[in-house]
Amino acid sequence: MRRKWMVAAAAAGFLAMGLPVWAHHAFAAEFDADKPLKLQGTVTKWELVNPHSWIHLDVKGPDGKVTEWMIEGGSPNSLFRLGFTKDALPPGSEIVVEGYAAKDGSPRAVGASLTFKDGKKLFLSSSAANGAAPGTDEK
Amino acid sequence: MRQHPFRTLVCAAMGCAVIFLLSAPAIGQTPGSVTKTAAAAKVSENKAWTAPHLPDGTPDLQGVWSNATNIPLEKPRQAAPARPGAYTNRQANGDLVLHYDNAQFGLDRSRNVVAEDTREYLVTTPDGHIPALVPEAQKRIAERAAFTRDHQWDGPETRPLGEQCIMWPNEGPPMLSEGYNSNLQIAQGPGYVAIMQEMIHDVRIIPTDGRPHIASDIRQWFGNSTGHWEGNTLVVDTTNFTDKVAFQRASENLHVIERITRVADDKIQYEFTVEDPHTWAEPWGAKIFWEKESTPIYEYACHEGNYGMRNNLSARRAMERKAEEAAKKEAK
Amino acid sequence: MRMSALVVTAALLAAFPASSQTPLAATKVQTANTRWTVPRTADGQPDLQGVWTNTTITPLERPAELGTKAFFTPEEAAQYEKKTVASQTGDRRDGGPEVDVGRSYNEFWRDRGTKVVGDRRTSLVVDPPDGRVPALTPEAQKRVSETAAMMRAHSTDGPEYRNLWERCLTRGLPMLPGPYNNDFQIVQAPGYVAILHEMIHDVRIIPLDGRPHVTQNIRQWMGDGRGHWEGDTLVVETTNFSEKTNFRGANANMHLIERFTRVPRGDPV
Amino acid sequence: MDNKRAGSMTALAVVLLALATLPGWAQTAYRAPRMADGHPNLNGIWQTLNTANWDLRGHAAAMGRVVALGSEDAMPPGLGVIVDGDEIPYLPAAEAKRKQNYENRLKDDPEVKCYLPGVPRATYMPYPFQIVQSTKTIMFSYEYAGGVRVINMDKPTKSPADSWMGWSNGHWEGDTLVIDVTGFNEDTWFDRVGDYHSDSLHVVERYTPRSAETLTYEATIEDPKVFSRPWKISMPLYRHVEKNAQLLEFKCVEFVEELLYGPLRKHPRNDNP
Repeated sequence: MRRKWMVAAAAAGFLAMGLPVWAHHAFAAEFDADKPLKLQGTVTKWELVNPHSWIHLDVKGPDGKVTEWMIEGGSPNSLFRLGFTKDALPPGSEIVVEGYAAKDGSPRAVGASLTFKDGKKLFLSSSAANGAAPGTDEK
Repeated sequence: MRQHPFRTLVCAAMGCAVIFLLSAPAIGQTPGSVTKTAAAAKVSENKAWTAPHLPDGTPDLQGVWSNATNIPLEKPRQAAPARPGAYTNRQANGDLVLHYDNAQFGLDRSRNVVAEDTREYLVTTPDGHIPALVPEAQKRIAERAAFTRDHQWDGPETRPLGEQCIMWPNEGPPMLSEGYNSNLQIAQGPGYVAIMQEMIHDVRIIPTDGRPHIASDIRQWFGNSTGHWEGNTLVVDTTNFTDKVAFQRASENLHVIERITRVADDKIQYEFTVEDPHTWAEPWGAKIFWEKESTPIYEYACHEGNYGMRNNLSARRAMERKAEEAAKKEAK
Repeated sequence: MRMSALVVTAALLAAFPASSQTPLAATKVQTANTRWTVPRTADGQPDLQGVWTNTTITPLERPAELGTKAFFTPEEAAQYEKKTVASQTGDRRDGGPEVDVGRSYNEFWRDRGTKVVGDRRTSLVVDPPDGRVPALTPEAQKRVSETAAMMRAHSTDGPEYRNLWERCLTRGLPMLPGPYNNDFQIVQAPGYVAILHEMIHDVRIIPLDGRPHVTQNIRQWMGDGRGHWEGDTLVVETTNFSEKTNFRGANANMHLIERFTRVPRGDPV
Repeated sequence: MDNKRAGSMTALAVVLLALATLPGWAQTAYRAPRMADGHPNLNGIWQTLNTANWDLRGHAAAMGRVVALGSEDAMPPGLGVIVDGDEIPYLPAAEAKRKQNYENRLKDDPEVKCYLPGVPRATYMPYPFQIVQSTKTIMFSYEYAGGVRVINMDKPTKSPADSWMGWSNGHWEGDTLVIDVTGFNEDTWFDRVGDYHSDSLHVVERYTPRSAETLTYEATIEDPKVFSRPWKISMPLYRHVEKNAQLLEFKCVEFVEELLYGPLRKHPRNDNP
């Protein structure tokens, strides 16, 4: 029932609306297209807050110094609808972030692509697409 | 990115989806009459179905609903382009889009297709377009746009309402798809209907006891709504908007009439008519179908986690400092 | 309005808590006029309502030179009244400019009274029998002298160092006569007695329903009063004073018991 | 009677009127009007008449936090709403944290920043809230910051993540609506003097009709990271009986933007008091 997963038709609508970007604010205002980056690190905290979720990531630099990065992601509500809960990305997880650094020079970035070390995408699962929300059931 | 001159600046800040959807028509278009039109929506109708009612006899609209759709509000100005492939956040050259992966976060709007609604656009005017702006509105909008161009990065007040976490641009009334988390929940008490929208956790509590609108000097973001039942349809009349209201750049004189009817167990038909002689030459309206949503509404506490506002302003200030330093160097 | 008089006695207990303690024996109110009966409200309570004054020139403490003399004779009282009125008048110029400025107004503005109390007691203090406020404990002496030194050193530094009257905060409790506006009004409602002090428009609304005092966390300028009837006498116990109040050295732990009894006008009390 | 006394009489008349209208607290068995499903009808616009939002404990009046606001910002006195004693049973480390919150309350109280108030604070904010109850759904809509909760009256469910207003599962016990709230984040406070909790907060609320225009509200508060034992608050809720009563918008976000983002302006303002 619900919404149909109609990629082709939908994508048409997509273009018709001219929208690669849909968000709470302007990504280009906050992040710098000239500062692409790739970070590998350990998750210390996952802030499941709106309008954007933030992953806190300890990243070890070439000099061995650890910097805490904050990586911006999408609204958590949509993740809840896909069945994810706060346990989906526990502290200690090793992830790889491809994205763009903040314009003001602080250790923040938008996480354009988030993967585990083995290349598997974060938050994507086959069951995620069908709209079930297992996380909302008791236990 | 294709951009209409009016929308350029707002697009820069908000992303362009809704802006494009709701964009003003080119001047000189013949506006249609609202009453004469009814764009065919091929939503299957079960003749045997009867609308559910509450024990007190009022129609039961309760539940969590999704008004997500990516049918454009207006008839597209250009022929739709060839259908592209599945969603990707890589550009043709393999570079990332400056954005997180929408599919990853469940924000891929390609899912926002209401079953069986095959209409090309949502408005109910005969030509599929929003009526032309009156000269007064053109002037007002141009002035606002000029102000925004010069001051959009000055401080929080000149950022878009959505970025301020005050209200999402499509929350209305009238209520249109938000792009993501386009969910709302209806709860009914005796003598009133509450409509909660997930975005910014905004609630409209609409009295249906025949009371008049509140004093006209009380102006609100969501205006002031009063309702009544016509058969199985909840009719909501809204006035008392602020002059900062976002819907289609209308003025504070915006008057919205919404008609909400349950047409199946899992479907609501939502129609609206808007009028504002200070903005459009004629009233106009649209029709949208809402589908039952299986999950509850989750808290969208926007302001509390609004790092974006701080970061945007701070990025801008950093850029300005950089430009200043560069200019100084140049001068030496 | 002064058809009858109100006898008010107050007892101060330093120990705290002591709410179960019996207040010291109140002045026995003996009514000479046997035909007079206490008026009552519609619901049967003694009727204390009306506007009352406690203006008197009888001092709180018995002057040291009077020794054990508890009462004046009528002649002594008249002499005391004459002497006191003469010494209190501000309408004279015998003290030099500074004293004169301190007096500042003539008697028109003041209302200290001209009479001693009806029974010609030599002090308002009736217990202990020497008519004197008991000595401060060593702890209180230390506190009082420290406070006094601090106030002296900083007296003009800011508003917090001025006294509570000057700051228009409260004249405080117990209800003692001052130089003017010594007026009080009592209103009774079922379950409550309200006492309005004209000065600073302080109102005390005293519940009579036996409820306990408010939590110790709440400290007020006028404390927290609870009342009950003992015969025709309203007994009010007040606790929960603030650290910022000060009645002759007593502050937050002061426990005040007041007794209000209506007597016929002209009774020698 | 002279003029001076006439003035006093007027003042007293006001006092007397106030006395005459003081509600008795004694609770008698009251049977509320019913919904079609037989449960009490809690619909209405409600508000407390107390100072719990300033301090849950009994407190005398006290100076406010912003000198320029004078008596408008002063703390109104209140008898306290904590049942059985007037203390909150903090663990020692938590007591220290509360003191620190108190010292920094002007900066750190989430209310100052227009953040959602959490539960139970939403109930006793000095703003009304509306209960929208049908036989299927119960929604609480709060005027302050537009807070809202929909109470799940079906099989209890679990929060997917922490939130400001928590995750509410409800059921009826006789005439009492009992709501079990968990899933809180650690960012809300209970009042303006720094009383706080952790993300282990568990609140059980009880709404019981006590007269046509009043409900009794109780909340039992449990948080093993912060308190040595559960504790409870209780207060009446009063119905807004004005015929035209309705919630208005209190979207305070725009009122705190200068506070939160002012220094990031292109032209920072220098005239803030």
